[in-house]
Order: sequence, then C-alpha cells, then structure tokens
Amino acid sequence: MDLGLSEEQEMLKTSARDFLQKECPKQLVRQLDDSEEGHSPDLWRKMAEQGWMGLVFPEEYGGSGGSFLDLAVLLDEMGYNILPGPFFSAVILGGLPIALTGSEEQKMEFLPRLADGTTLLTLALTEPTAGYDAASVRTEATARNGEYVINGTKLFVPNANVADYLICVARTGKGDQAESSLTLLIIDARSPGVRITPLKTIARDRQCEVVFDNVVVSEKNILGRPNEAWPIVEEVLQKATVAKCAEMVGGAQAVLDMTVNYARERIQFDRPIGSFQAIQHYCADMASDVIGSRFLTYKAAWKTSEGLPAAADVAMAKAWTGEAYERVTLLGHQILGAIGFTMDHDMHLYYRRAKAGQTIFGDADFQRGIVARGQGL
Amino acid sequence: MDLGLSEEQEMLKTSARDFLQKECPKQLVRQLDDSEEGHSPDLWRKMAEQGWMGLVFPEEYGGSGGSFLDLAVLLDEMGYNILPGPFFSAVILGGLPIALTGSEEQKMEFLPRLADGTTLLTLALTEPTAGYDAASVRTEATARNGEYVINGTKLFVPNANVADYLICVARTGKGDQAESSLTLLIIDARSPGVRITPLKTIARDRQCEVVFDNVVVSEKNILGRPNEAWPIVEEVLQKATVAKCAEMVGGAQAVLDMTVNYARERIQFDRPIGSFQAIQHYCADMASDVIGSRFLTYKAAWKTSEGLPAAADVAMAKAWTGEAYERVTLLGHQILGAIGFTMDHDMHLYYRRAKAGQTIFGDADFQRGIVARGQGL
Amino acid sequence: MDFRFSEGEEAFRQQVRQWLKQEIPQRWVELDPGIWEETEESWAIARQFHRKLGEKGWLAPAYPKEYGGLELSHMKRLILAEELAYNRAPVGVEVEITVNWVTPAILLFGTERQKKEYATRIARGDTIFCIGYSEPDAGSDLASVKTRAVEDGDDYVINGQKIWCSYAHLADYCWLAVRTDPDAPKHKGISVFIVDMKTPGITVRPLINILNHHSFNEVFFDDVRVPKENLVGQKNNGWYQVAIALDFERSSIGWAATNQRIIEELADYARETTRNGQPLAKDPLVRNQLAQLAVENEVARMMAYRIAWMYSKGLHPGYESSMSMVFVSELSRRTASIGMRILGHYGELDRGSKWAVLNARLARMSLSALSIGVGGGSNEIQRNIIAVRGLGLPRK
Amino acid sequence: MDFRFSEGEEAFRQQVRQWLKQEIPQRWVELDPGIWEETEESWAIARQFHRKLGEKGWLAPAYPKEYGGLELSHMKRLILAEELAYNRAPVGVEVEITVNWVTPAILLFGTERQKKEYATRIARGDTIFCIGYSEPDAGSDLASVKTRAVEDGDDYVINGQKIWCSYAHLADYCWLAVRTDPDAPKHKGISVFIVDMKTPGITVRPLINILNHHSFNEVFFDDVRVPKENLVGQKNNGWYQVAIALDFERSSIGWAATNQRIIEELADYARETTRNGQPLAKDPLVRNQLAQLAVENEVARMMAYRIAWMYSKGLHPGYESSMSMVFVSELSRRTASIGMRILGHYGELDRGSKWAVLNARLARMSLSALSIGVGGGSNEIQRNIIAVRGLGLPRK
Repeated sequence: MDLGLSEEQEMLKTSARDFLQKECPKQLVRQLDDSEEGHSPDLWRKMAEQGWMGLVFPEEYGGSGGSFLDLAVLLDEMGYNILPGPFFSAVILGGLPIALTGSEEQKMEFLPRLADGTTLLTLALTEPTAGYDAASVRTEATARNGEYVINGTKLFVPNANVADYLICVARTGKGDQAESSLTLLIIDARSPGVRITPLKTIARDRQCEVVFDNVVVSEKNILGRPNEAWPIVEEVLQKATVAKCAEMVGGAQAVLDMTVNYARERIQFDRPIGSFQAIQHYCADMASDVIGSRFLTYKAAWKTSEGLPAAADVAMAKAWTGEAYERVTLLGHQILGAIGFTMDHDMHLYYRRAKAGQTIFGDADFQRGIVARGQGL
Repeated sequence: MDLGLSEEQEMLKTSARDFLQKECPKQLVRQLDDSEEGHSPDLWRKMAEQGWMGLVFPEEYGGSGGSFLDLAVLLDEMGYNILPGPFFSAVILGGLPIALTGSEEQKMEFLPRLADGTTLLTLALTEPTAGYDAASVRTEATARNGEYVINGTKLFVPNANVADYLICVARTGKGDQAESSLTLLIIDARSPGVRITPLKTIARDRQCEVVFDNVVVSEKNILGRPNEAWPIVEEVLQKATVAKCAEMVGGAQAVLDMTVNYARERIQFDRPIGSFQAIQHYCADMASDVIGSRFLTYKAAWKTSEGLPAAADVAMAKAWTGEAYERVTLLGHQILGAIGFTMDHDMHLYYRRAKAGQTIFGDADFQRGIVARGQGL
Repeated sequence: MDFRFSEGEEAFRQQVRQWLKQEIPQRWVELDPGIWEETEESWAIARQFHRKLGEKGWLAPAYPKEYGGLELSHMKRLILAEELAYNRAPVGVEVEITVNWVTPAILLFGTERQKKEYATRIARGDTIFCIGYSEPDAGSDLASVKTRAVEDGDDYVINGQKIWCSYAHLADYCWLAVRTDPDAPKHKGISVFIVDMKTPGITVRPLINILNHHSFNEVFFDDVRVPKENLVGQKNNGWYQVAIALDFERSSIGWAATNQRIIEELADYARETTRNGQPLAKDPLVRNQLAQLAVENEVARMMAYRIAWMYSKGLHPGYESSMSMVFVSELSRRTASIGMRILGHYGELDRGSKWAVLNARLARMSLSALSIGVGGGSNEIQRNIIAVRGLGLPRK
Repeated sequence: MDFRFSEGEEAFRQQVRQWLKQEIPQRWVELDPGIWEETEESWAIARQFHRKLGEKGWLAPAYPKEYGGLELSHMKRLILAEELAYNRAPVGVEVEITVNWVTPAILLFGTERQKKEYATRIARGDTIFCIGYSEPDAGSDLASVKTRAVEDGDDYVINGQKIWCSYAHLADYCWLAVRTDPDAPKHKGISVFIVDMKTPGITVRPLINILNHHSFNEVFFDDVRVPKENLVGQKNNGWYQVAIALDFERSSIGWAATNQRIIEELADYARETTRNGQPLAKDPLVRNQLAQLAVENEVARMMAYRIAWMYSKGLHPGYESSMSMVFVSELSRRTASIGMRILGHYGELDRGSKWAVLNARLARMSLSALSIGVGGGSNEIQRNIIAVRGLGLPRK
C-alpha cells in the first residue's frame, strides 16, 4: 500500500501549481469568468506546451502516455487554482471517447490536434431531462444514403461555445432497451444546422444549449460501433466523474488553506479568530472533509488508472466529495464573514464551482443510488 | 395569539411537577424500569387521586372534562420526570377510542374505572410488520353465532402485560380496501387463548407480544361500528402522536436543564466547562431544538384540542421532536462525558426514551411522508 | 393558548394582501431582485414604494403617532412584515436598517429636535440612513472602533474609515459610531452621530458583492465637520446605545416568510416537472427533503411569532431573537442548497439565462444566503449570547 | 500510489481469517458482547483467547522480539486489527489499553527490568493493566491530578482516588499517574507508577455502565506502598510521558471494521426483510441511508489506513490520529442511530428479547457508542488538536 504520490507525480503537481500561479493568476480567472468565451487561447497554447492536453494519450498520437492517475494529479492542481476554460471538456469528455473507441484514422485525426492545442472537442450528451441516463437521449440521428441527419436539443453541454467538434450521443434506432440504440457521432461545430447558445450559470462555466436542426454528417463520422455507444458513454462518464472529483479535491484544499490563513491573521476581540474554539472546530471539520475527499477520490482514480472495476468507488468519491466541497466552502464563507461576500475575494469563486461540481455527472443522491447497487441493495 | 399556558394550566404543570418529584423520584423510576411489571399500583392510585386518568374524559364518566391541551401539559411534565408505567397506553391508547366511539354502556363501564384507577386498558394494533397502516393488520376476528373468534399476533403492544382489557384492531371482512374491514373489539386480557409476552426493549418500556389463539368474545364487545374501525384508529393515532410529542418535549427540556446545570458546575482546565465555546454552542443548539419541539408540539396539541384539522401539524411535530429529542440527548451525553455513561446518572434514562419516542407511531421519515402529502406532493 | 390570529388581525392581513396585490409594480415582479441585489432601477422602485408604504403608515408602523407612526400592535406588525416578505414587496435591507435600528435609537436617546426631524421623515419614506459601525479591523467587535471625532468649536471633526456600509452611496444620512475619548477603556469613549452624507470630506467607495451588485461601501471621513447638535444621546455612551439598538426587534419573520414562499414554489415545481417518466413530486428523496424544509420553516416561523408575542406581552426578548436569527439564517442556506439540488442542472442557471427555472431564484439565494449569519453579529456570537444570556452559562 | 495490500499482506489476512474461523469459540459468537459488555463469562473467554493470540505473537505484534513481540510490519498489524474487529474476536478494550498504551510507554521510559518483566508477560496474554489517570475533578484535564505519592524509605506511599478505571477489578496492575511534587506547576510534578492491584490499601468500587455491565471502577488508594523501583521513567516527568503514551498508535481501524460489519448486516437485513409488500432494500430512503453509511465508513477506513501507512513510512502521525478518531466515533453513533431507525420497532429490542433481530446489536451499539469520543480525550479536545497541531491555528 502506498498512499503517496510518486516522485514524478509530485513533480507534475509542483510544476502545475507553479505554472498556474504564474500563467493563470486569479486576475485572469476572473477575466475569463467574465468574458464571453470563458477561454484564453493564449493560456491554452501555453498549457499545450506543458503537454497537459496530451498527458493521458499514447505517444503515437502526440501524447505522453501518462496514466489516469497523473491526470487526476493535474486536475487536482487545476481545481486548486480553479482554472477556467475547456480543459476538462476537451480532454476528458472529448478526447477520452476518441481514445477509447475511435478508429485509427479518427485517433490520428483528432488526438494529435487535441494534444497540440489546435482542436477543441466536447461531449453533447445531456438533454432537457438533465439526466445522465440512456433513456434521456432523444436526439435522433436518422440514416440516409450513407449519411446521418441529426435532430434534437442537447442541454448543459460544457464549453460547446468554443468547441471545434461535438461528440454527439444520438439515438439511431428503436431498440428494446434505451441503451441499445445509441451512437456517437463526431460533428463539426460549424456544420449547418448546429446552433450553440451558452447558458448563464452561477459557476460561470460555459454550459451550452446545442440544437441540431437537420444536421447532416457522413457515416464516417460515427465514433465506435453504431448502436453500441452506451457502454463507451458510461465509461467516459465514470472517468469524468472521478476526474471532476479530483478537481473538487484541489478546490476544497485551496478553500481550507485560504480559510486557515485568514483565521490565523484576522484579529477580533484582540485575538486571532483562529484561536476561538468555534472557528477551530470548523477548521478541523473542513480538514477532515478535505482529507476524506482526497482519499476516496484518489482511490477511485487509482483503480481507474489500473483498469480495475471502480464503479462503486467512483460513486463513493463523488457522493462524498460533492457534498464535502460544499460544506467546506460554506464554512469558509462563515469564517471569512463579510469579506468573503465581496466579488474581490476569491472564496465565492470556489463556492460557485463547488455548486457546479456537485451537480455534474449526478449529485450525491444519484451516486448513493450506485453505491447502494454495489451493496447489493 | 397567545403562546402561553393559561393560569389553570400553569397550576396543573406546577402541581404535576411537584407531585412527580415527590411521588416518583428517579429512584422509583429506576425501580420500575427494572421491575417485571413496570407499573406501581401504589403510584397509580395516587395519580388517580390527582384526577389524571380522568383528566380528558367528561364528568359524567368520572372525568374532569379537561381539554386535550391540558393533557399535553400533563404529559409534558410526565416526560420531564420520565414517569414509567401505563398512563399513556391506558388513557390515550385505551381510553380515547372508548370515549370516541364507545356506546353509552361501554363508556359507563370503562371510563369511570379508568378514571378511578381500577382498570387498565391498551390498544393492540401493530403486528409483525411493525407498521401503523391498515394493511398491516392481519389478525382476524371471525363472526360465529353472535360471537367473534380472534386469531393473530399483535406486536409492540404497550403495557399489555398489566392491562385488564385490550382493544384489539382486527380484520372482520375482506373489503376491497385494507381500511374497510377492520373492527375494534374489547377483549378481557384474561380470556382463554390470550397470551401476553413482554418484550425486552432498551427503553425498558413494556412493549408486548400479544397472541390471540381462538379467543372468543361476544359481539357486544365490538367498539364502534363493525368494519369501520380505521377512521377511529387514525384519530387515536394522531392524538397519540401529538401526546407522545408532549412527553418528548418534557424529556428534552429535562435533558437541557440537567446538562446546563452540569456545564455550569463542572470544572475542567480551571474553568467551568460551560465557559468553553464548543460547549456553549452545543447548549445553544439544544435550547433551539427544545423550543422548536415545544412550539410545534403545542401548536399541534392546541389544534387537536380545538378540533381543528391537524394531520400535517401533528406530523410536523413528530418529525421534528423525535429527531430533536435524540439530538438533545446525544449532546447531553457528549457534554456529560463518562459520568453520563453510568447507570447511576439519569441521562441515559432520557436517551432510551428518546429512542423509543422516535419510533412509536412512525419515525421522522414516515411523518415527513404525511407532511409531503400536506404539501400536495 | 391560541395559535390563531384574532379576527381583526386576519382582516388586517387580508387588507395588506389586497393592497400589495394592487401596489407592487409589475416591473418589480419581473425584476424579482433578491436580497443585496439593488440596481439603480430596483432602488428607484423601492424608494417609490417606501413612500406609498409611508402614506399608509406601514413603513414605520411601530412609531408613536406624533412621529409619523401608527402605533400598530406587535401582532399586526408581525403580519405586515410577513406579508411584505412573502409577497416580495420592494422593501430592502436599507429600510429594515433605518426603520428598525436608527429611529428606535433616536426615539430612545435623541433630542426632541432629532426625533421630530428624522423619525417623521423616516416614517414617510423620505429619508434613508446607512450604518457606520464596522471598520476594517473591527467587524464583529464594535468596541474596537478607531474612527475619531474631535471637538472643535460648535462641531466635531471626524477622521477615519468605515466599511460594509450598505447603501451608503444612496443614503441621506449615516448613523455613525466614532471614538470620542481615545484614552478611555475600549467600551467607553464611543459616541454616535447623525452625519449628512453630503457633508464635504466624505468619500464613498463601492464594494461589489458576490451577486455582482453594489450594496456595500467603504466610507472615508476626512476632516468631516459635524455640528454638535448631531451627537445622539450622551457623549462617550455610544457603545451602550448601539448595543441597545442592535437588540431592537430584529424580525426574523421576513426570512421565514421568504423561505415559505420558496418552499411552496419548489413544491409546485416538483409537482409540475417530470423526471424519469414520473413527477418529481413522487421521488421519495425529493418528498423527504421538501417536507423537512417545511417542518424546519415551521420552527423558524414559530420562533419569529414568539418574539412578537413576547413583545405583545410586554416582555423584552433577548436571546430569543438570537435563537430565531441563528435558526432562520442557517435554514435559508439549507433551503437554497436543497432547492438547487432538487432543480439539478437547472438550479445552476443564473437569472436571465435561457432555460432558467423559478426565475433562477434558488441560484441567487444560494449566493445571497452566504451573507446571513456572518460578520458582525455572526451566528457564533449569537450562539454565545444564547448560552450566556439565555442559559446562564458562565462567560469565563 | 497503490491502494492494494501486497501479496504477502493478503496472504497474512487469509491466514488471520482462517485462524479466527477456527479459534473464535462458538460460545463467544452466541454471547456476541459489544464494547463495554464484559461479563464474568466473556472475560474468561477473552483471557483464554488472549493467551492464544499471545502464542501466535498476535497479541502484541508490534513489540520487539526480545520482549515477546513479532516486530510485525505496520500494514500487517493494521490487517490483524481489522480482521480481529470485523470477525468480532474476543479482544476487549483492556487489551487495547494494556498493549497499546502501557507497554509502549514501558519500552520507551522503563528500566530494563520493567521491560523484561512486564512487556513479555503482556505479550503472552498473562498480564492485564488498568489505567489510573482520571480523577473525579480531572476528567479531560490530566494535569489536575491530585492523588499523591510521597517518598518513604524504599517506597512511595500513595493516597487518593482514581475514577473510570476500566477493568480495575480484573486487572493485575495499575498504570498510575500521581502527583509527586505538589509545589511544582500543574504539568510538572506528576509521576507514573506500576502498582500491583493486590497491594494492601487499594479498594476497587464498581461503576455500572449504561449497558448494565461492570467495566468501570473507582479506585481508592489508602496508604498504598509501592516500591521505588516501580516508578516508570523520571520522577515528576509523568505528564510528558503520559502525553506521549496517549499519542501512541491509537488504531481507529477497529471501529471502522466494526462499523463495516454492521453496515453489511444491515444491508443483508434490508434485502431479506419485506415491508409494505416490498423488500426494505427497495425503499429509496433506506438505500440512501445505507449507501451514505458505506461512503462514510470508507472515509473512516481510509483515515485509519493512512495512520498505518504513515508509520510504515517512518512518519509519526499526530493530529491525523485525532481526525481519524473523531470521524469514526461520530460515525459509530450515526451507524447505530440510522441502523436502529431502519429496524424500526425491532431496533428497540434488547438482547435476549423475543423477536430481536441482528442479535439486538444495533440497540446495544446505540448505547455503547455513547462512550466514544467523550470524556478524557473527548472529540472537542481532539478537534482543538487538529486545529492547533494540524492546521497551525493559534492556541490563544
């Protein structure tokens, strides 16, 4: 048993922290949060130079063949620094399905360009039900002379507004089971009939409405095997869930650090507020929440990385981390008081992301449903 | 609006507290808890002299015509002093159905003897499903020549071991609805075929298994109208639920008082522990739980007393008070530490009753189900 | 015991409701601003509405009639506050502050001139105060005030800085606590002044809150001259006066009524929304959560009623107000959190977004609720008060 | 990172499991005593089992081989502790105390004679200590010890009273903290002695716990003569020695494993029990609660693993142990509470009652769990430690 990171991972962690502190100061975070696109091509280029977008992809496709655990370490630091932009959607939601199920040709086409920062992808999965189940997919792709015509509305699609390609989960048949007639299609975001509208969220992430109105793509754009998309989607979702947990762990850690520093320095009633027992106990509970999140998340990430069955572990990590991150930010705000209620302070940036992280890929109740199945319930 | 008790109720409260402190000291509570019967005929006689058993029954049946709210005030004090014995089962579970639906003859037969302390009754409702719904009643009463033959097993019947009569809820037909074929029958506890086994509970209340094995009673023993028992049972349950809340409010108040006194006096690290912020905040939360319980309970009791629809209020009171009483006792134990873990201290007596109170007549989740219906969900 | 309102009180409630139905501007309903969400437009609407309320005598219904009040009973004031909040009338924090903190203190400690001049205008809705208590190094700890006032002829000359002054950029006056005796012990030597915000030397600098609105300000005092007649009460007695004022009827009923409305709207939403092929209202977890919110808000409401009832009995609630505020503030956060969770991804959508539901009120509330129970008079301090004043636990 | 145990460790786990399957007496399974539930019979079984464990070297596997230990790796000790607890082996609190508090302190501070004499016998399962720290006026506050030891020739003469001495009526020795210099500051002037419980002048008076068992005692010392050679470590250095000892590997893995077993049994029960015509396991609220317990216990388990892992890396966990204990103790209470709730009326039934389910373990646990995280080393103090030592928050 080894609960520590490897030397290489520690180096990755340190270099990521240094890079982000330097290249993505909170000032830039705020600027991007407030911008229309929520994406800095300049920062993106620099990240590509760090090799981050290709971290987990094989070397033959321009990646560096890192492990999923390496990616978790990187995401942890991104969460710590609340990096805005499409990294998560491009690499995890966009890149992973291609790496998992793409043809050699597709891999060669997309992965190197993802890795070198020239192409952005995302996954268009959820629809107005806002659920992560197969039955919720109603968008239809109808076969017609070697082409597919796509119609439907996708909702809460991350970073579609800057994506070059959308990987669309569409219904291509009328199987008995909701799961058995879904297909992945790679769609150029500039195709006629694609309409992308960013939604306004409190996390100021870029979730979008994507409408497909008689969008025509070639059958060569099918990713993986027709009607057999769901197991791939499930695998991507599972990985995305633990990846999101890694981000949240970093965020929660940052909130703890920020709060403890404040409590050490802020004087009230002639004492640092961190000397009051109530504040001490809040901080102790925050620390406990953070470490719990860290271990559950890294266990799930490690299992994922090793290719071991991890469904229950991932669900446990998300159930705990999603709620813990919210608790940690709420206590952070409680301890900071009025100063944390100002735009100028960073605390609310974390709080907003905690709320978004709690929801995406299924909230704690949803995850506990998966855990219960794992318990044989 | 008047959130205070009337002068008479204040007097009842004071006299009940004085009486119980004198006649039922904790020493007697422990003795009764440990005894086989859980009942002191001597104390019972004295309570009858106080007019407590007849408090809510009309004067013509030996009662004093008090209101349900008066009863709540009395139960509050009984909970404060954790009075053991069959008062609750005799007066509320046994007496109320007779007062609500009994024939003149039945009222004359049972109520005066209940009021003067010579007869004990209880309600035999729940069965091995342990649920408070009509469908759970499987015990059958089969009509035969002006008699009924009763077969079945009742479980968790309070104080059946000392009851003279059992009011049995039995199935007398095969209606379409579970609710439509239930009948109340008054059964002499010494009838052949009645077998009563007290169960051992951590609250050391006297919940019993009652087996009816071909028990024969006359059809004159039917209470109310045949096959129409369920609305009566529901009314009794609703009243019993708020009555139990009143008991719990008193118990929670006692725990708060006991804990605050201890925190004022116990010195650790050269200070009273009640001066530590953590302990102060625990106590503040306990006080908040107690007052919340008090208001929700008294509101429900007042509505019940006034004959106003109170289903949602009663469910709210029970949902809150059941959980609050447990929280309060848990914090009480936390603050008391080791001393509270000894048999000699009173705290655990309250904790045990809090656990029992939480369960009986449906736990908080069950009550929230009723509240949700009230919300139109 | 009687949990009913009297017939007269019920009639009054109906009267208020009717009036609000007519008088709340449609534009306000569209704007639907939450707490700490003043814009120039919403502020303008609110000021108009204040005057209307003032005309009815409902802006400061507690005041003596001679100072523009109605001397309305405590129970009716409770009802009024409940209806205003439930119906989302354009009454903001600034009125709460002016009406409930400033005037009562003026009436208690002020000169006859001050009472006449300010109380009456406040009751009419003509005058708004901001509060100058907090300083950068004294948030919860008022006794640490450093802003100085020095006598000079007929004036005091004030220098220093205040922070968290809500609506200072819009207020007519500041209710200012300053140090007038720097050599006295911390709690002594503080005085309270009424300062015209147009006085030269006052600079107001905005602090944008996390709802992206300008409610708070830093206020800088640079040789600000205030006539001596604007001293309220006794010189150097300010800490005591402020402590009394903070203790005035802080009505938590508004929060409870706000929650009530939102819990009802969530229930409506759950009834009307289908998820996984069945109404959300049939999901046992959702039912359980909404029911628990309803139960908790009933506790909050009763705690608030209790305060009004105590006043009506001539009792003076102390720790009971603290308890009520602690409970309702934490419940507001829970309501926002659980509400957002029930809405799922839709809960994240901000006001003005396509696909937003319930006018994004839950998302907004999840942010605004972060301001409740923190800072000056934080829930930690309130819990200390409950323990020490309410339960008699030792201070040390 | 690697969350797996090594092959050797897994093999060791299998070995322990096999052995426990053979060696746990059937009678013990029937008795199924929880914590603080020693009876004469269960005590006798436990003492037998201790000797068996001792023979395997598994009673004190951490000790140096020369004192009867196995010098087993930290990870294997973790596994051993986990399997013992999960399989409900007859190992009580008394062993935990003796093995994990007393001997490590003897090995650190004791004379060679003390090490040889006591450590070896403890490792064999021949000797049990009780702890004499708490006094009526010093529960969490060890520095307030008043029991006095005065030098007299070759002996110390001890007078005073101790309380909460678990198993003092059954123990062979007492590990006793007393004041040897009444004039020194509170934290100085305390010394630790090994006292034979058969020494004249010792009176043991039972305190019956709320499980109705005799675990705790008051112990009175009336001119008890203890040879000077029984002083452990330096005179007047006792407070420091005790603080170190309290800091020794306190394994929370036992609690986590105990919870794990119970959560699994609750899940079994939910699968096998029909309520309202469907298996309890289909009730969404029950599913949600059991899943949450499983998640929380996974946190508890990882916190415990972390401690062992840190030791295995040569690190010395401090606040990490506090965190682990706070978390698992509160989780144990939640497990008992939620478990009882899921069982409904059946959950209230005590051991030996007709109709009891899961051997009434939840009801028993709901009582025994009241003892965890309270009193000396309470969760409040542990949270202070986390804040101050772990997070660097200021003490004052």
